[in-house]
Amino acid sequence: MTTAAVGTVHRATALAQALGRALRDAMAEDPSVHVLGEDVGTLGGVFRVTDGLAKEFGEDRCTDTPLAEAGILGAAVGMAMYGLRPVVEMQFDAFAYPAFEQLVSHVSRMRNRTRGALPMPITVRVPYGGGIGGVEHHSDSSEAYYLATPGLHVVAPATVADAYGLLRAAIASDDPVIFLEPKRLYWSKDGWDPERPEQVPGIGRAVVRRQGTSATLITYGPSVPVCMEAAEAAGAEGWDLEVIDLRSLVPFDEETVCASVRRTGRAVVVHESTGFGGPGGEIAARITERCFHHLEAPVLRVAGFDIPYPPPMLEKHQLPGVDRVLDAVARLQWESEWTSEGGVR
Amino acid sequence: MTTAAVGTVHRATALAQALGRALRDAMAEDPSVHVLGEDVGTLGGVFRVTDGLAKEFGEDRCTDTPLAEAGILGAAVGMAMYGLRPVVEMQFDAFAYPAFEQLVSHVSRMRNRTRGALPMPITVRVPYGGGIGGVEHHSDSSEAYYLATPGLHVVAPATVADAYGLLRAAIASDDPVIFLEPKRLYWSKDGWDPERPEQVPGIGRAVVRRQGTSATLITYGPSVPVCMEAAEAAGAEGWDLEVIDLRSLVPFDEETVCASVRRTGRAVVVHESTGFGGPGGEIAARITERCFHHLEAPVLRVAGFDIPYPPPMLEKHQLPGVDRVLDAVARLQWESEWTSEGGVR
Amino acid sequence: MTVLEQPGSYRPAPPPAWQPRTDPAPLLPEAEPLRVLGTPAAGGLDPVLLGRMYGELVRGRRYNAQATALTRQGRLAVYPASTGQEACQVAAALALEPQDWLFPSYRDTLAAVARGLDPVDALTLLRGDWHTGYDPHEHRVAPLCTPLATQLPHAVGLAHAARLKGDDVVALALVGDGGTSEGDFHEALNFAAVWRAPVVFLVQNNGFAISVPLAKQTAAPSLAHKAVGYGMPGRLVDGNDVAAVHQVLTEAVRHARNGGGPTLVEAVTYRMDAHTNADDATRYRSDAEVEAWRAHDPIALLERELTGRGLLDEAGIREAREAAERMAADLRERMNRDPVLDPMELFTHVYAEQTAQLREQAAQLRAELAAAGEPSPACREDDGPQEGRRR
Amino acid sequence: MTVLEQPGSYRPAPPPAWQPRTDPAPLLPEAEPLRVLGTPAAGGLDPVLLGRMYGELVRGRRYNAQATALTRQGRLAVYPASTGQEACQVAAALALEPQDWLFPSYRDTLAAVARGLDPVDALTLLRGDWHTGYDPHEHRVAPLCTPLATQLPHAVGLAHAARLKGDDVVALALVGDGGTSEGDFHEALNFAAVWRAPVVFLVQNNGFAISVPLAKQTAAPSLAHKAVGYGMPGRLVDGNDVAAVHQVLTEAVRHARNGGGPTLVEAVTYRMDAHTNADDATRYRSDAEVEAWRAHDPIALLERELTGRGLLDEAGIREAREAAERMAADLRERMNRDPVLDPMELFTHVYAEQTAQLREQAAQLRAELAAAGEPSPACREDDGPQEGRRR
Ligand SMILES: Cc1ncc(C[n+]2csc(CCOP(=O)(O)OP(=O)(O)O)c2C)c(N)n1
Ligand SMILES: Cc1ncc(C[n+]2csc(CCOP(=O)(O)OP(=O)(O)O)c2C)c(N)n1
Ligand SMILES: [Mg+2]
Ligand SMILES: [Mg+2]
Repeated sequence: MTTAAVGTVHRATALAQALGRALRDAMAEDPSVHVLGEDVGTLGGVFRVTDGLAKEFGEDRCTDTPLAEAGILGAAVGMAMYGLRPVVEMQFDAFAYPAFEQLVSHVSRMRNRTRGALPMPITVRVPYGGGIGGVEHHSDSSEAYYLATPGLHVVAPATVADAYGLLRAAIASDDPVIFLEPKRLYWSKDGWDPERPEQVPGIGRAVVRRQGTSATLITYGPSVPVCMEAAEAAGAEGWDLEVIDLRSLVPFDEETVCASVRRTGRAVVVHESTGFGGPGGEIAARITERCFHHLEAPVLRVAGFDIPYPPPMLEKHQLPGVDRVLDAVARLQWESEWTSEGGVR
Repeated sequence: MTTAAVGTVHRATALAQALGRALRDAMAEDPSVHVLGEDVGTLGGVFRVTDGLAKEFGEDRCTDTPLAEAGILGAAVGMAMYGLRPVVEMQFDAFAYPAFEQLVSHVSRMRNRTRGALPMPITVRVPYGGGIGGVEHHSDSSEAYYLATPGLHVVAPATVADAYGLLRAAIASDDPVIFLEPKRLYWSKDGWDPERPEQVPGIGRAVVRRQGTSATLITYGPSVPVCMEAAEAAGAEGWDLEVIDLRSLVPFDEETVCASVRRTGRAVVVHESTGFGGPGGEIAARITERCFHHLEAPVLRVAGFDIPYPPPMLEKHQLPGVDRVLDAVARLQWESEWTSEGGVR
Repeated sequence: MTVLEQPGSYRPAPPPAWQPRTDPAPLLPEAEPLRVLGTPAAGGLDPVLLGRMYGELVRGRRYNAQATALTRQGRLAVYPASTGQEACQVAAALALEPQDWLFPSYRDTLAAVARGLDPVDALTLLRGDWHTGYDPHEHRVAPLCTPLATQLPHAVGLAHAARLKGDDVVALALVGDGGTSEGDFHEALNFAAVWRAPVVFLVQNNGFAISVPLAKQTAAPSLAHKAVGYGMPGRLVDGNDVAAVHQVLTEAVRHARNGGGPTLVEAVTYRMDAHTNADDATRYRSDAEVEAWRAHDPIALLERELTGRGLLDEAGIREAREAAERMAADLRERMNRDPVLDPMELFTHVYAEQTAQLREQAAQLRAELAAAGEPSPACREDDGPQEGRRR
Repeated sequence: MTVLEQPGSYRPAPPPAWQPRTDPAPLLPEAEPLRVLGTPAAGGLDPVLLGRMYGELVRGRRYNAQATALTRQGRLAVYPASTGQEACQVAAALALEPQDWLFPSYRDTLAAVARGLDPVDALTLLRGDWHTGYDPHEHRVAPLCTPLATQLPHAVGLAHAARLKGDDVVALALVGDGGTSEGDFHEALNFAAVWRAPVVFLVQNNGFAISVPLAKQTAAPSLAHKAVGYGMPGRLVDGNDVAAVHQVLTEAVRHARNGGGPTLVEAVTYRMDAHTNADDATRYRSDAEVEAWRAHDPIALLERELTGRGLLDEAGIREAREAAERMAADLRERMNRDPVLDPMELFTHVYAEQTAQLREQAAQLRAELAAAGEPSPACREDDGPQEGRRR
């Protein structure tokens, strides 16, 4: 294959395809990797992520299951007990809820319960988030539920390279990983080359996507491009924003985040999930605990409103966009305004 | 009945009994109130909260259901659609998980979905938390899951009076209420008089359980007595702590909390639930957003470790006790220590 | 006697005294799907009812086609057609009395329309407008339910509640073959049977759950055989024979109304279109299979019966088609108008009483909209609960 | 041929060509619970096996009594006795080959012990010590499972995985009558049947789920009738007849081993003790009922058979009882020693690799313990994954 041809191919690799490639490569390397879920076989998944796997590896390796999410995840637990590495696809975020008991009471705890005897190397792929015009139940950002469950890793890629690299890492992990796939970025492309996949550090490492000095935007998944765009726009207003893509929420890369905030003194956490009880609270609280005396302003949050996910025709009002991010940045007390507030200091 | 007799009775009313009384009074007043769950009828519930209800109101009003939590809550949704007010008992915290999809995808959203046409006046009683020597799955603090679900109210009483008053309010509410019953306080008594129940303000109002000036402890449910004890002990060390019992997590009484913290300048959030992604993050972040310039120190959190709930013989290490609360208070930067940290200020 | 006291209420007894709770034999379904059309049994049918069913089938087929066309014009976000399944949809609607309740799944728009819902309102969810575009109480139609099988326990609860109140109400709940694999299916059927709730479960077995064929969904002799495990009768019916489905459902509804408890009905049918407009059915099934089913088309089956018996002629067929065209034209016309949604309504129905937190967030959005020059159409200061915009 | 390709794999066909996936008749359970003891069939049984079962039953009964006594002495947090159900427990353990897996529910300590687990290790959970006190791989016994029916899909997944790997492994999963109402029961049985997984489900129908009698749990003719709805055979057996339970399970295990797929077995039995030591059974059942079942005691049934056939005499009975007493004394003795738990182990097994966050929290606890003068017994600086303390 000529370099030119590779170039043509790799510029065309969408995030969803990179995920498929990661599954394929993992299955080829390790016969214990099994994919299971609704429509993952013959159809290749409703987002075509598993396209071709059943053909290449057979239906026993990539299996269309009966329509029952608790059954799927529960069976995956048993398969993991027997030494397999199941990769489960949940068709949409909200359709992972039926499996919640299996997830919380077993997947997340089996290793601990058995003092290491029964690890759970299960990857649960969850297409998540909104912005695709999906009708009710197809646009939930459910990460708060997973964050609050010890024993799970929670990962959310934002680039094609991370999609590939983190999914490989998730499948290779001996622990259960909730792998949140930002639906709205499924068809995004960013020049990733499947023949020479760039090295992505393992789960638990954030990355500074843009360096800046004025303030830090902390985000993940589908909000990463939004923050990058906001950072570009902020330049015009004189702000030089740093953007951190967390990549994994658990483990949380406190080091990278705190190092940045200690430098910039200001931070905004951005995510699509509802604000109240969402990841932003944890992140903001943690930063404040660790970097309090470096903060020029409270850590602010830009998140979805605290409402059920809206119908498609109204979803644009729910999604944190560039304007809301910039509004929050503007509220980071750049002037002496706070001194006039009559506060204690 | 003589006053003395009443006295005898009311001193003997445990929190679990007050809950039973609330159910009874609500059922007597309103024929649309129906209790359903596993073992709630003949047995009166494993904690005896529903004792006597089936006898007094019949099995159609207090119903032993088949053993299936999604079915129970799902049936409650249909009953609510037809105008009843179901009160559902989940036998233990972890046994509410099978009903998670019904809760998130229906109970919390049906009113919104139907633009008000189908309200869900459902109360879900969840005995929750640890400290009772319960084997695995019997001691979860699952409030983080409920907090992050818009459309639910989340309530957790800490006193006998609140148990009664808030359960009445929950049943009377036209919205779904997750009613978290602190198992470990079921048998606690505090002189409440069932014949003259004190007025408890509706859901959404915190209460200052102890006034103080040095710092504010913010807590709810089973951690309230711990904080009260810590506040007493703190006196000896020269700290005059204010203790706020949130009573409901949703709606969150920001006004009471922020008013206190603005006064004291220091705050510790205390709960039993795991820390990461738990309620404490939201509360600390929110306080910081709103009271930043009144804070002398970062809002700290005392919570369960980020681990699956431990076996009974180790649970004392998980539960936030008086010492941990006092340790946190001690870290609220009373001295000039933080200035030596080399921070920006 | 309370609802829960059942005759012969079981007490555990040692095996020598053991007895089955009920005789299983009468619970087993027919050996093959019941057919009425083209059999002598069709002779006894009410010609007026047959005529009505015919009109509804033709209208329903046209509705499916028009709605699918609207997806191509961007007027619907998605449409899961029930083409080929119209007999089930129509029979379900017609088997109920006005006071009864219908619990549709996301594919059952047509059943809702046949029950009386405005054809446009029924599409509200699918056009991307508000989640439920009608008042469920108006026609006793629950919201179209997307999480599979979760509507079934709702139907049981509602039917149970009505019975406890002494009301004469039956609930009919629809679910697909795929949906029968969900735990909620199991729990709902069990509750219904234990409570003897007046509810009827209609499984439209259309052969597929998206791409997954029935063989990967179940190994049961038939889905109707699941009934015996709950102690309720199972019925198996040709889902393309509108008279047969109507007969079986009417019997089941009557049985429920008379206190006989629930019934599980499996209607064997076929989804002629793809899963939704977004699906590519050629990935998982052959044209030959589809064509085999086309020969068993529900409209053709009824047409054959009616024309054969002189109850329908060319004029009648034309009339039905014209009525369907009028419906389609009206649908097209009204669906081409942009609905006006009020963004502020996002905060209105989350709780009965708006929380301080939501008030604050509503104020934020209101300010954003004002700054962007698009103030809320019904901008009210309090954004408290208010009447739906179209009511 | 892949596991998923089943003979006669179903393709949807229009009703004229419709056929049941399988013949339902052979899937239906026996008309009444199968009995072997006291019937001519008992004549063919292996005396050695019967003797072994007798010893296990007597030991099991004693184990239940001793464990219950230990709750009163505060040595166990809780004990859900299987008194009266020993025949099911013992037969379940003895029906399996060494390479097979047992999936017990929280009530099935005894089955785990009969399968070879150390009697003390089997009680680890219930004494308030670590959640699982044994290595599940050692005796192929999954952790005692508390959330009802959730272990069933695990058994299916494990059996399926073993089959995919070409291993000769059958999984036997235990569940109660109450547990059959959970969605996970349904999903597990369905997966097992569709996958033809080598798994056997044993429902111990002991009449109650805590206080809730079977009549409020199901309206089915029997729980075994649920099998037909999944396309697997259902078997109904007298759960107090150890020979009958053993026979049915052995047949089902063999059927699974030979690629015949899963079986659902309902064993009709009775819980003689309260739900747990903390329960008050007089609230929901009569002494008369308990006494009726005492007349059908599993040990007495076997004893009668053995003595009647001259296979057991007074000496044999005494010997069995003495062996049981020795086991009980040993159990008492060892359970009276305080287990030594390392608080630092709380952080060891949450993840394969300890997170920075947990390292920090572990350091906090270590400091607290040191300050309180109770340093961790195995205080290691890193608290990384380490061998369990007793291994
Ligand atoms: C709980 C849940 N899981 C997954 C989905 C995604 N999904 C939508 S339709 C469908 C297939 C449904 O098949 P079936 O029940 O046979 O109904 P049909 O589409 O054939 O009408 C799936 C998997 C869902 N809506 N809900
Ligand atoms: C999912 C779940 N819900 C509730 C419980 C609480 N619970 C423990 S045992 C029990 C009754 C179980 O009855 P059954 O399945 O018949 O088993 P048995 O106790 O008779 O052995 C209940 C409700 C649980 N353990 N798990
Ligand atoms: Mg289908
Ligand atoms: Mg039982």
